[in-house]
Amino acid sequence: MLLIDKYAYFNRLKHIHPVEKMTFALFLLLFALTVKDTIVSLITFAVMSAFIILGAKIPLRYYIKLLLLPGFFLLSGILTIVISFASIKTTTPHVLWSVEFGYWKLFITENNIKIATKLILVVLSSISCLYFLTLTTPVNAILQVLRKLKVPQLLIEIIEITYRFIFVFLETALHIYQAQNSRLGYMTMKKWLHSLGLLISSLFINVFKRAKELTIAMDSRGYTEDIMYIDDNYQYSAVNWIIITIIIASIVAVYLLFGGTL
Amino acid sequence: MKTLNWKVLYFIAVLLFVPNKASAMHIMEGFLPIEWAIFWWAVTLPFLILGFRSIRKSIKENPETKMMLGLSGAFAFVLSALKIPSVTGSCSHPTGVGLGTVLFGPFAMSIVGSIVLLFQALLLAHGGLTTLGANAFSMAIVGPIIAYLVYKGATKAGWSFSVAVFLAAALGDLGTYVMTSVQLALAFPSEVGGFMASFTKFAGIFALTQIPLAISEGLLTVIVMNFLKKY
Amino acid sequence: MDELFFKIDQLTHRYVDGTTALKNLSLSIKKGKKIALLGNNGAGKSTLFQHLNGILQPTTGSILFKGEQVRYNRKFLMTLRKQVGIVFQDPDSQLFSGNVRQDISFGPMNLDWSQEKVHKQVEWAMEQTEVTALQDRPIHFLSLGQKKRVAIAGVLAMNPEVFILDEPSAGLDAYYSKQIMHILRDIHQGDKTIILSTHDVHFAYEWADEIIVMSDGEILYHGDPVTVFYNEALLNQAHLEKPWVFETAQQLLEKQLLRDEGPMPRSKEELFQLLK
Amino acid sequence: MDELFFKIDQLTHRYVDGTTALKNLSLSIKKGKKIALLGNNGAGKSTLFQHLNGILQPTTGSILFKGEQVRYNRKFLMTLRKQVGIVFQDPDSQLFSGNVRQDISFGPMNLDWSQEKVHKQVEWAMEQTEVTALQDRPIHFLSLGQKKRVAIAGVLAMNPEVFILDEPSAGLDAYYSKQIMHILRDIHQGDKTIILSTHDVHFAYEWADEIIVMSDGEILYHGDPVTVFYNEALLNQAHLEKPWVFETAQQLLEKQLLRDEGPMPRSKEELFQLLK
Repeated sequence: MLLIDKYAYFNRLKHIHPVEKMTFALFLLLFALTVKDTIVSLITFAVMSAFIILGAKIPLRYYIKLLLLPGFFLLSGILTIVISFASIKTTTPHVLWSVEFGYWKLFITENNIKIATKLILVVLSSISCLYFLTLTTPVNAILQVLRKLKVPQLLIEIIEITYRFIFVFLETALHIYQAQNSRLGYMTMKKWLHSLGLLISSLFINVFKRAKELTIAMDSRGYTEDIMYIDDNYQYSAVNWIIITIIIASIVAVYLLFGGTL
Repeated sequence: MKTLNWKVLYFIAVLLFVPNKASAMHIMEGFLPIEWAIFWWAVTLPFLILGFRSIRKSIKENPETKMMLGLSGAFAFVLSALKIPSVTGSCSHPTGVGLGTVLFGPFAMSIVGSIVLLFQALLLAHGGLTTLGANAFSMAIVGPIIAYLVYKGATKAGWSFSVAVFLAAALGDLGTYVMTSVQLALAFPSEVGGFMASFTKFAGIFALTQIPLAISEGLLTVIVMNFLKKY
Repeated sequence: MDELFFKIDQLTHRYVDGTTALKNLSLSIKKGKKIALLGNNGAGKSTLFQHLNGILQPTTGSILFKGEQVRYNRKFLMTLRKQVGIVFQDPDSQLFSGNVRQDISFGPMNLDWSQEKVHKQVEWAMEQTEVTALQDRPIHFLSLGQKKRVAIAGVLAMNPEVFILDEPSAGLDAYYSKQIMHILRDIHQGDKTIILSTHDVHFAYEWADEIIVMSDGEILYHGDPVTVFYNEALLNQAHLEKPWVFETAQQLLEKQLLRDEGPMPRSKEELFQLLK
Repeated sequence: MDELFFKIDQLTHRYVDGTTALKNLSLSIKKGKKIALLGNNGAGKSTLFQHLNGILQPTTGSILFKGEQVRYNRKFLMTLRKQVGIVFQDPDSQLFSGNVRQDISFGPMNLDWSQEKVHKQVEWAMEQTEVTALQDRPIHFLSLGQKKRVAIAGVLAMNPEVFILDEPSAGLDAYYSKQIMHILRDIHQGDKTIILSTHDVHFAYEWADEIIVMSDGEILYHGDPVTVFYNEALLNQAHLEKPWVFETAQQLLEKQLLRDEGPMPRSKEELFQLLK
């Protein structure tokens, strides 16, 4: 039901060790974000997209759809940064365009255009890193790594229970929604509020019921305090580490070559 | 005839954006400069630690709390993920978190809220990992605390249950959005007018979507709460 | 002459995640029939049902309702759903209101009827399904059998012409299953069309006018409820068992212990009467 | 000599909300038996099961396990739950881990076995239930039939001596039901005791060594799986039908169409072989 989740389990890179994928994606994400360099951003975006489409074999159409997903936020955010306003008396440097409304004027400066362009590139490279991680690495695998990193056990357990029941409730919610629809809910604004209120309420009652049933079921299997199970088996690969190192080193090298400083 | 077509087109365009309002409130991956991303993580962390301690304590008293918290997270996530063609997208926070706040208190909810945000980033591509600290601060900490205080205050003032719930949910939602605007304005101050000018811009743009949303979410929470009160 | 309610032509449904639930399916459903849909879990029965009610839209192919192409705008859906009611399999996801009466009135209230008419319809539906005594009970205090009846009442109260039921007797013991069957008989006598899916071949064999067998998104059989059970290859393919009345009759006929007159017996009573 | 596993004496269970689910119930369960628990929805079957695993505590009355009074401290419960496993009806409330293998390993890990033994047990349980191919699959990609098998594997891996299953085949089609029944047969051959609740009298009649009939918190019958179906009054009271093999055999015997030798036939095959 959640496509990102589905691809995370059924992609061509699923057997790669999660530590390798996480190191790769997170390092490049933080690097691109820190240096804010046009070339680094473009290379990162290209590399990640290549891994997503050619490596993991995620359909191109779906990847583009994902890239457009935060479009509304990006568009409104960028517009807000680009367009400034001030009282007409203030002098503003390097104005490219301006329009006056009585006491106020709207204007765009060269500097803001520069900031916005850079921001768009950095955002593009950052989300490609995030998508690489989420499209190739199942949540289970990420949690297994976090566990190794000594993130508190209790926190991971709550995250795990959340993850599992997202799908149970998603299905329940969908069924309720369909049942309401078939009985003509959601047809007008008022019915919409009413139907949705009922949906949320019965889902919420479900939370209590499931919590109770789950506790009983876990108790019956000898649950005491910590939730434990055997880890999934992933193999580290020397080849992968070499590839990761080469890519990271090349990007850092390109950055330094084109005048960046660390 | 031509104007009618425009109206229809406009209406469709608006409808298309509506389900995306949820993501409109989440600061996306890469949007915040790294120093601000770190800053908001640092601000959020103490709250998470406090929340974690309070959770650990209540689980000691009642082990079922662990399941309840996990399930509440799943519940809030699902509300935000349902592609019901309307404003549900974002009701997860006021409703889910608002409901949870009343049940577990605001500190425990900061953990659940952050978990929900994590999954929204991982499974829905709403928000991001580096911006998780900032998003958690506005949505899982500031929002719930405001909702909680307003609810307590309104009940103490003797206002009716429905009014208290409505105000708590609506103001919690508005508080969240004001906080997000503050975060963006701090990161991107205007050349002229600095932080205040930038804040006005961000707050102004988001107000278009967030104020009607806050009202409908307030109403929705009242319906849900009144229903739950009966059972 | 039989009036045609649904005419489905080359319907294919592909879910967003890429799985194909229905493949090029064509089907006609006539007014006033009792139709049983058989098929294993995952055969596509629920997906088909959701198409009949306009909840899902075809990926390709078309659906005609009373000769008119189904459109997915609010107005058409309103008309369609007024006439086609679905009772879903899991009553827990179908009953979402606080108590029994509220839940049953959800549909009628959405039909914009007068308060009076809503009230009358709800009362009538509760009587038909024998839940009047439970009307103030909160949903989560009901047993599964009661919930199923309330779910049926909620659709019955809207008085649709076509009744679709997904596994109406799943999880119920014999007593409650029988009760549901009585309700269905009463409904049908009011000149309604009933389509239900079931795992219970014995019931389908006894009850249905027509049987549809689905497997893997396709229709393997659509016809009378007896012929299909002679077709061993088809039964194997769809993982279907023979109804025991049918199988026993076959065995008895072979040994010439049964009077071989008229059609195959379709109920226990018919079978026992034919014993030599 | 039959070893006694459970001895329940005068067990009454009253829930906090005041409803009495079990009334003065006494029952003995012997080692190695296959026991089917029949009774309508709400008869108290699930409540009884939860007592056998120490999840609920008796309001009054006592439960002996292997001659020892059940105590509700951690140590005793651990010993009890090691030996008595429950598979609940709804697998969605039972499976909580990320993927199949992890979930199955949850129980064994709680038993403080060595890593090696846990691995071996999990592998074995997966093989028995034919879910090995699914082991890396997350729970939410499984069908109902697969989830049921994983739930059984999770209990099987703990290698308990008593297996309790609540409605193992509810909601499953004939194909998956049969698969579950095969698993149960394999489990039983490993010298286990199996207690299951079911609505399916036909299955209970064919499969069980003993049948227990519950109604309204009380035990109406506990004995062999044939005698009970001669008792019309009891069947009426508990809303039970006769298994069709039994009923048909009765009819055939009456008309002297069946060879009257040995015990009543208990399966379709046995019935057809006895035809004259």
